[in-house]
Amino acid sequence: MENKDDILEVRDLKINFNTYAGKIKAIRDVSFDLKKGETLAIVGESGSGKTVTTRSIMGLNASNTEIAGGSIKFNDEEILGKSEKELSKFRGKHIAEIFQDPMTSLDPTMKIGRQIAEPLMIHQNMSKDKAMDKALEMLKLVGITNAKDRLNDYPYQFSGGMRQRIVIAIALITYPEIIIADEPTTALDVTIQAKILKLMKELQDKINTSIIFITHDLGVVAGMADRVAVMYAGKIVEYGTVDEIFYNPKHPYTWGLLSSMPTLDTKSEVLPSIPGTPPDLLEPPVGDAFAARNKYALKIDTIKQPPFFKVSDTHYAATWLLDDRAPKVTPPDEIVKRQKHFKDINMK
Amino acid sequence: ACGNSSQESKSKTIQWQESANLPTLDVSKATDHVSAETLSNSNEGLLNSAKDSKVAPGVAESYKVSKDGKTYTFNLRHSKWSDGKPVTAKDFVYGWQRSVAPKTASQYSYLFDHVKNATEISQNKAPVSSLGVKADGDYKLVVTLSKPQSYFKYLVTMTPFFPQSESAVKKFGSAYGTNSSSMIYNGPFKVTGWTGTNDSWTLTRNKEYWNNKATKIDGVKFNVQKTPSTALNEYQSGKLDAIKLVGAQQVGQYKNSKEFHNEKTASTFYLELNQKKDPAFRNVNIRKALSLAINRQQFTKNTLGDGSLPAVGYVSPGLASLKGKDFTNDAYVKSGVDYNMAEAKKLWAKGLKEVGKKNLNVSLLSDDTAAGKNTTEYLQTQFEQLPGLKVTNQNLPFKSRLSRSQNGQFDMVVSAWNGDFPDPITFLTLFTSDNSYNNGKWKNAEYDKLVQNAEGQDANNTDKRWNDMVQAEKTLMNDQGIIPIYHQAQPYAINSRVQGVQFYPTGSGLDFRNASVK
Amino acid sequence: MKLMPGTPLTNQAKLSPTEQQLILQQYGLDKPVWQQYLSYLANAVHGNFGTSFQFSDQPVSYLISSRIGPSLLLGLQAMLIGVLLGIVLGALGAIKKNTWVDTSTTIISILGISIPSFVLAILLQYFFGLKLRAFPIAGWSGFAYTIMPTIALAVMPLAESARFVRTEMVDVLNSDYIELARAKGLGKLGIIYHHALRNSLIPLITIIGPLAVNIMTGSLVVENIFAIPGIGEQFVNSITTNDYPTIMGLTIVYCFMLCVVLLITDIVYGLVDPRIRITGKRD
Amino acid sequence: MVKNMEDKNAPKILQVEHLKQFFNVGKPDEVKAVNDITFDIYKGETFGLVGESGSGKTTTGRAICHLYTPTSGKITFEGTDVSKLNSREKKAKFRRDMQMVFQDPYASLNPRMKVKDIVAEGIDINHLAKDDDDRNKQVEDLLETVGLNKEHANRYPHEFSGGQRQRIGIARALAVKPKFIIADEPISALDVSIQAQVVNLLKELQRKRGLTYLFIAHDLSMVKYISDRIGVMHYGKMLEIADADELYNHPLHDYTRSLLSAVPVPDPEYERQRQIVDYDASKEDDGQERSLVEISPRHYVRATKEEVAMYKDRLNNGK
Amino acid sequence: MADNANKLPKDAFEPLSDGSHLDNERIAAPSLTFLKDSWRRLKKNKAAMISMYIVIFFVVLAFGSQLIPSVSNIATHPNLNNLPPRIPGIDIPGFNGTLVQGGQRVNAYTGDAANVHYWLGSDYLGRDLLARTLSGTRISLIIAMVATFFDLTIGVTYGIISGWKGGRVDTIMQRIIEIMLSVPNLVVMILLLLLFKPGIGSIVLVLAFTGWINMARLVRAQTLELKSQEFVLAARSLGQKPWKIAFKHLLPNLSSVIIVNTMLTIPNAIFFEAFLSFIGIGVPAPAASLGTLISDGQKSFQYLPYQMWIPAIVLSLLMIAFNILGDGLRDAFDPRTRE
Ligand SMILES: Nc1ncnc2c1ncn2[C@@H]1O[C@H](COP(=O)(O)OP(=O)(O)OP(=O)(O)O)[C@@H](O)[C@H]1O
Ligand SMILES: Nc1ncnc2c1ncn2[C@@H]1O[C@H](COP(=O)(O)OP(=O)(O)OP(=O)(O)O)[C@@H](O)[C@H]1O
Ligand SMILES: [Mg+2]
Ligand SMILES: [Mg+2]
Repeated sequence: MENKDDILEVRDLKINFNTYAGKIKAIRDVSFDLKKGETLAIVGESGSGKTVTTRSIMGLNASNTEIAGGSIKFNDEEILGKSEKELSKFRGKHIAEIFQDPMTSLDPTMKIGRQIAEPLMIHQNMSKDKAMDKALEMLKLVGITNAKDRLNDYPYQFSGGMRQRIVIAIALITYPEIIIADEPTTALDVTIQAKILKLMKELQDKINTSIIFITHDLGVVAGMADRVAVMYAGKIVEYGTVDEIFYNPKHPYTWGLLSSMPTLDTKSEVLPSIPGTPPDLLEPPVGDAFAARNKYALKIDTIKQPPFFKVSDTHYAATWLLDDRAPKVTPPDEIVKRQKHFKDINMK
Repeated sequence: ACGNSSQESKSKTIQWQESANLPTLDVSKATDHVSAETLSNSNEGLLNSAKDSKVAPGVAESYKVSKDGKTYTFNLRHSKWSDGKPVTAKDFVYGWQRSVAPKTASQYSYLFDHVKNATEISQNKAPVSSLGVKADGDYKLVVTLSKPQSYFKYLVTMTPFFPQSESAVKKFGSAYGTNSSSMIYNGPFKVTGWTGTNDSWTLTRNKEYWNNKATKIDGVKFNVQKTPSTALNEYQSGKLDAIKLVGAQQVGQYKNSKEFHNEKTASTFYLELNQKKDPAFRNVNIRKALSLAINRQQFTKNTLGDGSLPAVGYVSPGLASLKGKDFTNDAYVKSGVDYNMAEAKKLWAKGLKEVGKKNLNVSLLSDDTAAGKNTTEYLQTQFEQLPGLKVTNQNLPFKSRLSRSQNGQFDMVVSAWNGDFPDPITFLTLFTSDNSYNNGKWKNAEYDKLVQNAEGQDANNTDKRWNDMVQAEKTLMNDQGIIPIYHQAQPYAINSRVQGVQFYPTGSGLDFRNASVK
Repeated sequence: MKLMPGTPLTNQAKLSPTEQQLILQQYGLDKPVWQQYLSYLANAVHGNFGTSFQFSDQPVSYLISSRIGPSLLLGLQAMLIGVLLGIVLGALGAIKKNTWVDTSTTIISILGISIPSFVLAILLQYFFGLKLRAFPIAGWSGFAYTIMPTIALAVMPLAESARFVRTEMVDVLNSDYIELARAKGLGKLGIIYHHALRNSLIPLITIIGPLAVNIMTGSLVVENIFAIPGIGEQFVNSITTNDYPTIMGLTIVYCFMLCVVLLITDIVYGLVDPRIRITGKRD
Repeated sequence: MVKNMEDKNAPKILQVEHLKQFFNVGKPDEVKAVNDITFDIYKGETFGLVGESGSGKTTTGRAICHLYTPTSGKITFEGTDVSKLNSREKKAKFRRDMQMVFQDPYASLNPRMKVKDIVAEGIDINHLAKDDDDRNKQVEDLLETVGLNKEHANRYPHEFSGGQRQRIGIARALAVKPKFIIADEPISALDVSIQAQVVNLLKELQRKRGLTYLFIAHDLSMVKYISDRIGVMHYGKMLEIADADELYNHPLHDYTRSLLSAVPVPDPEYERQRQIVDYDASKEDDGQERSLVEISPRHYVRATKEEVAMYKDRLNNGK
Repeated sequence: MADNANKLPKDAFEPLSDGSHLDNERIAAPSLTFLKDSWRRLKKNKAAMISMYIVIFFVVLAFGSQLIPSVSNIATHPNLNNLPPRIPGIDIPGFNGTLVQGGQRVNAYTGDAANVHYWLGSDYLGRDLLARTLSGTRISLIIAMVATFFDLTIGVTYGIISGWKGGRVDTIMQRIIEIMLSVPNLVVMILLLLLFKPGIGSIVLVLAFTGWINMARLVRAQTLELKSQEFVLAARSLGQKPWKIAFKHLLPNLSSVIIVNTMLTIPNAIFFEAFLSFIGIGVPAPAASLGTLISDGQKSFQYLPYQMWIPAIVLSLLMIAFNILGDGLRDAFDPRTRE
C-alpha cells in the first residue's frame, strides 16, 4: 500500500461521538490512501461514516467529536492534532471541499465574486482586485455564461446547478492538491448532474488534482472513480480499482449493493435486496457488522471481525468468505454475470 | 442651567421641590396650588397674606371700609411692573373684569360674587364694565359690594384679584400666561425658564419690585419631582433644599429633626354618605355609628403618619378665631369626631333595626393616591367591624372621583375641602341644601338658615355672625351630616440653610418674601 | 378649594352654568360624542390634538413637541447601547457556546429580561445615585443625567437582542456556508466577521420594532423616577389625572412613532438583505 | 422482462384530459405547474412519470388525487368525473380507491402518533373495523403484509429506519384497500440497499392485489424497471409517452434522449463511453402549437405537425 | 493479515444456518415517546429543572396558602404597621425584627407588637407582608393563567386557521395581526381605561386583545410548515375532515411550539400586570399585585427596604424561573439540540 505517489494516507482512524445516549463509534479503523491525480470514490449507505471520515481530513469535526486514534498524513505531514489555526492555513489551500447542498452552502448575503475570491485573499494575500480577476477566470472555467456581470450577483439569483458550479469554483480557485466532494450532485437533476460530473473530470485533468468523491450512487461511482472504497458501519469493507469493484466484487455487501440496483436492462422479477437495517453504532456488533444482514454469513462472522484479504495488489476485501477455510459460495446472478464480464476484459 | 450640587449649596437660589407641573401663569385662570405658589411670589395683589390670619399691605398702602361694609377704598402705592411700566388702579379694574368675564372662563370667578354685578356678568346678563370696581385716578381703587363681606380683605390677596396689565394681555394674546416670557410681574420675583410644559422654572429677583431691597435671596428654582422617593434621594444628596415629605416613613425619619416643617393647611377630609341613593344613610344612628367606628387618632398617627391631625370637626382648626378662641373650640362636638366602637355597634344595631335591614353592602369611593388608598383601606377595616356591613373600596383618579361624587354615583365618598380664606364660611357654605358640593344631599333647614344669616343679615355683626357659624357647625356635627376624618398637613423637609419661608394655611400657601439663605 | 388627597390640585369650583357651558365649548365637549370624535380626528390629522386639561391653554401638540426631545434622546441612546452591547454579548455567547462565557452572557440576558426596569431604576438610583454618588440622582441637565435612565432602559433591549443574536448566530454558525467558509481556510475571526455577523444581524432588524415598544413602555416609569421632562412621564401623569386630550395625543404620537420604526426597519431590512432588495420577497 | 400488464386491452382506470394546475393565479408569481397534459392509465399497469425537478410530477399526482382543485381539465377515475363526486359516499369511495405513498419517509408519518394509529387512520375514517380487536387485527395484518411485525404497532415512527417507515406508509395506504396508488418518488430518499426492499414490496402487492400504480420518480433505471409505460414531463408538459422498453430503446423527443443519456449506470465501461446529449428547451418556445401525437402504436410524442414526420423518420431509421 | 484463527471453534467457517439470523426488522432501542425524550433532555438541564421547581413552589405556595387562614390573613392592624421581618429563632439583621433608624439598629417590635412575628414584616396598614406577597403572587399567576388561556384558545385557533386556510384568509388575518402589533399593549390598556375602570377585568381584556398575537404568529408559521408536510397530505388523501386533522395531526405537532411559547408568554403577562400596577392603573386596592407592592414599597425603600425587596425578589424570581424554564423547554423540544 505504501506508495511514493500517495498524497494522503489515512491509517487506523477511529472516531467516536459523545452523545447523550452514549458513545457513537462512527469510524472504526479506517485506512486508505489517495494518489496524486486520482479519484477515490467512497460509497456506502447513509450513516456508514463517509462524511465523518472526510471531515476529519479537513479538520472540520463537530464539537462532540473524539478522535480515538489513527493518523492522517498529507504529504507525510500529520494532520490530526493540529491546532485550528494551523488547520485553517491548510484548508482551502491544499485540500478543498465541495459540499452536498448547493442551496445552503453559499453565504446568502455575500456576492458570489467575493465568495469565490475569498480563499485567494486568505491564502495568497492577493489584493481584492487581483483575486476578483482570478474569480472571474474561474467562473468562466466552470461554465457560467456572462461571468463578468454575474460576479456581483447573490447566490439566490442562481439555479441549483449554477450554484454547484460556483461551489466548485470556490474549491478549485487555489488549485488544491485534494478536493473532497461530498455527494456534490445528490441534490441535482440527472441532466445537470451529468454536466457537473463532466465538468469536474475536465477540471481535474486540467489542474491534476486528486479527488475524494463521496456518493451512494453506484452509477456515479462507475463514471467518476479510479478507485473505490466501500464503507459499511464505520469501516471500509472492500476497496479496489473501479473495474475490480464493479466487475469482480468480493464482499457480500458490495454484491448486495450492486445487485439491488437495476440497470436499464435488468429483467428479474424480484430485485435482490439487502434485508434489515445497518447496526447501531452505539454498540457495534462483536464480529462482522454486516453479518446480521448477510445471507452468506459464517459462524465466525459473529465472533471475530474479518481482516482484509488481498484479492489483487490493488484489491482487498474484509470478509471471511475469502478465507481459505471458508466454503465456496455462489454470488447472486447479477454478480456472476459481472464476474464473467471481468474475466472477458482481463482476457483482452 | 444648573451646575453641580456643591455650587448650588453656596448659591442664594433655593432649590424647591414641586410635585406637579405648573399649569398656567394666567392669574385669572390659576386655581391650583402650584400656580398659586408661583404667582403669589411673582405677582402681588392689593393686600398680602400674613401670619395669624392677618393681612399685610401689598400694592395698596392702606384701605378703608365704609360703615355699611359695602364700599372699599384702596390707596395704591407707586409701584412698577417688571417691564418698567407703573402699576395703576386701571390694572386692577382690568384684571378683575377679566377674571369675572365669562369669556375668560375663570374657575374662581365665584369668589367675586359679593362684588356688585359680578354674578350677573358671569351669567352674561350684564356688561363687564358694570363690575363694581372703579379707578379713581391712577392710585385709588374703589370697590362696591352688593352686600357686606367681612372677609373681603382676604379675597383680595388671591390671584384672581391681582392686577393685570391690559397692554400685556393684548400684546401676548393667546400666549398670555402660557410661558414665563409671555407674562409680566409686579411681585418680588419674576418667573423665568418656564416653557409652558417643562419640569422646572425659577423665581428670580424682580428689580422693579417696590420692596426689592427687602428680598434676601436671588431666587427659587422649582423642580418638578413627582416620585417622592426620588425627591428624598435628591434632598439627601443636597440637590434640593426643600421637599414635601410623603408618607409615614419619610415623615417619621425627619419628625425630630430641625429640618422638619409640618405646615398646617386649612383642610378637612370627610366622608359623605349618599342619602339620595341609600335610604339607610338617612338614619342618623347609622351615620353616627360609622363616625364612631373611626379611630382618627390611630389612623392619622399610624396609617397616614404624615403629620395630619385627627379631625376635631368640619372647619379646620387654626383657620379663624375670635377673641383668642379658635372656632373649632367654640364649635366642638365630641360625639361627632369621637372613637367608640362599643357605642358605634350599639347605634349601628339600633339604626339597622330602624331602617329594617339586616346588613348593608356599600362601596367606599376615594382617590387613587397613596393617601386615598390608605384611607379607604383603613376605613374598610374599621367599618367592617360593624356587624352586617360590607364595604367595597373604589379608588379612582381625582377627576373621576370628583365627577362621580357630583353625579351621586357613590355610596360613601371621601371628600376634601381646603379653605380658600381664613373664615369658617369658606367651609360652611358647602352643606347648605342646594350647594353643588353637598354630594351626600344632607338637608337641614336650621343649618341653611344659620349660614344664610352669617352671609346676610349678620354680616356686619362680628359676634352674631360668629355665633351663627358656630351653631351651624354644631348642627352639622350633631346630625352627623358628614363624618370628618382628618385635617391634612403638609410636612416639609427644608435644609437648615434656608430660613424664613412663610406658609399660610389658606390661599397661596407659600411666601418667599422674607426667605433667606445661609 | 376642592382637595385631592396628597397632592393639592383643584378642580372647577362653583361655576355659573354659562361659564360651564363656555368651558365645555372651549374643549368642544358640548357636542354629541360622535361629532367630538370626528372633529378630534380631523384635527389630529393636522397635528392638533386639542388642549391639555392639566396645562391650561397649552395645546397638546405643543406639550408633546416641547417634551419629546429628552424621550427620543433617551430612547435612541438606550436602543443603541442596548442593541450594540446585546450584539456583542449574543455573539460572544454563540462563539463560545457551552463555555463559561456563554453561561455568563445567558445569565446576564435572563436577568435582563426578568428584572423589571422599574425595579432596576429604583435600585440604580438608590445605590449609584444616592449611596455612591456616581451619577446625578434625577433631573435633566447634561449627559451625566442620561446615564442611569439609559442603563435602566437599555437592559431589556440588551437582554432581548443578546438572546436573539445568540440563537441566530448559533444557527448561522451551524449552517453549511459557515462550514464552507471554514473549509476555505478562513480563521475564526474571519468567519465571524465576514459571514456570521452579517447573516445573524440582519434578522435582528425585525425585532427592533418590539424593542422600541419595550423602551417606550419602560420610559413611562423610568422618566418618572428620574424626573426626566419627557413625554413618557407626562403620559403616566395624564393617565392618572384623566387628561383625555393628552392621553389621546400621546397615544397617537406613540403609535405613529412605532409605525415609523416599523416602516424604517422594513425598509432597512430590504436594503441589507439582498434577497429582498432585489426580489422584494422574504424567504 | 416480466411485465404486470399482460392484457394490452385492459380497461382504462384513469383518464386525464387537458389537465391544468396553476398556482397563485392572477398574481405576479403565477406558476403553471401543470400545463395541459393528457394521458390514460390502464387497469393493473404501472405508469411511470419522470422528469426533472419542478417539472410538475408531484402536482400531477396530487391533482389526480384531488388534493388540489384543478385549474381546468378533466380527470375521470373508473368512469366518473372526479370533480363531480357529489355524494358523500362517492367521495369517500374515491378517497378509498385512490391512495398515495409519499416521498419523504420522515415527513410522511406523523411523529406524534403510534404506528398502529397511523396505519389505522383510513380504517377509522371509513369505519372499516367492527371493533378495537378487529382494528388491531387489521393493523397487524397490514404490518405483516409490508414485512413488519406486530411488535412494531406500538412504536413511534422515529424509531424506524427509512425503509421501514416507507413500508409503514404503504401499509397506511393499503388499509383502505385501494385500487390505485400514486407513489410519489417513494424510494428516492432511501439508500440503495433499502430501495430494492420497497420496490419488491410494491411489485408484490401489485401482483397480489391487482393494483394500478402511478409511479413518480426521477431515477430512470428504477422507473424503467418497475413501469409498464412511462410518461416524460418537462416544464409542466407531457413530452413523450411510451411503453417502458420502447421509450428506452427508441426515445424520440430530444429531452427524453438527453435524460436517458444522463442516467448514470453502475457499469464503468458503459460510463467511459457515455455521450451526453444536450437539450435546449427554448426550441419549444417557438410559439407553434404542439400536441401529443401517436407516432407508432402506443408511442406518443409532443410535436407540431411538421415534427411528426421528423419523429416518424427518427423511429424508422433508428436515429 | 489473516492470522491466529487457531483459537476459533471448529465450525467457525460453517455458514450460519438457513439465514434465520437475518433478523430483519429488529428494533433494539427501547421505545421512547417524544415527550419522554424531551423530558429526559429537560432533566439534564439543571437550571431549567430548578426553575421548574421554583415555579411549582410558588404556585403551591400562592394557592395552597389560601387554605391556611393564619398565613393568608390580610387583615389590617393599624397599630402593628411597618414592622420589619421577624422570624422566630432567627437572629440575622433583616430577619430579627430590627431596623435602622437614625443610624441605629433598633428593635421595632415594641409595645403592642412585642409578641407578634411577621415573617416578612408588615406594611403601612399593619398587614402581613407574607400574606400580601402571596396574594400578589396569586394575582400574578392568575394573570399568567388568563394569558395562557387566551394564548391557547384565541392564539392557537387563530394561528391554525390562518395557516391552514392560507390564501386570502391568511393575508387578511395577518394584516389584522400586523395592525394590532403596531399598537403597544400599554396603549390598548390606556384606551380601555377610558371605557372601563382599572382592574383585573381590564387587564384580562387587554390580554384577550393582544396577548395571544405572538402565539398566533408562531402557530401560523408552524401550521404553514406542517400543512405541506406529507403526513397531513396523507390524512387529506384518506379523506380526513379538516377539524380532525387539526386535532390529530396539527395540534400534537404544534405542542412544543405552544408549550414553549406559553412559558414565555407567562412572564410577559406577569410583567405587564406588574407594570400597570406599578404606574397605578393595575389591580385596584385593596387587592395588591406584586407591582402594587413594589410601588408601595418603593416609597419607603430607604427606610423599610424589605417592603420593596420582598415583592421585587419574588417578581424577579418568577420571571427568571419562567424564562429559564421556557428556554429549557425550547431546547428540550428542539431536535436540533439532540446531541
Ligand atoms: N456530530 C455528531 N454527533 C453524533 N453522531 C454523529 C455526528 N456526526 C455524525 N454522526 C454519526 O456518525 C455516523 C456516520 O455519519 P456520516 O455523516 O459520516 O455518514 P455518511 O456516510 O456521510 O452518511 P450520509 O450518506 O447520510 O451522508 C452516523 O451514524 C451519524 O449519525
Ligand atoms: N402549492 C404550490 N404553490 C405554488 N407553486 C407550487 C406549489 N406546488 C408546486 N409549485 C410549483 O410548481 C412547479 C412544479 O412542482 P412539482 O412539485 O409538481 O414538481 P416535481 O416535478 O414534483 O419536482 P420534484 O422532482 O422536485 O419533486 C414547481 O415550480 C413548484 O415550485
Ligand atoms: Mg454524508
Ligand atoms: Mg415532486
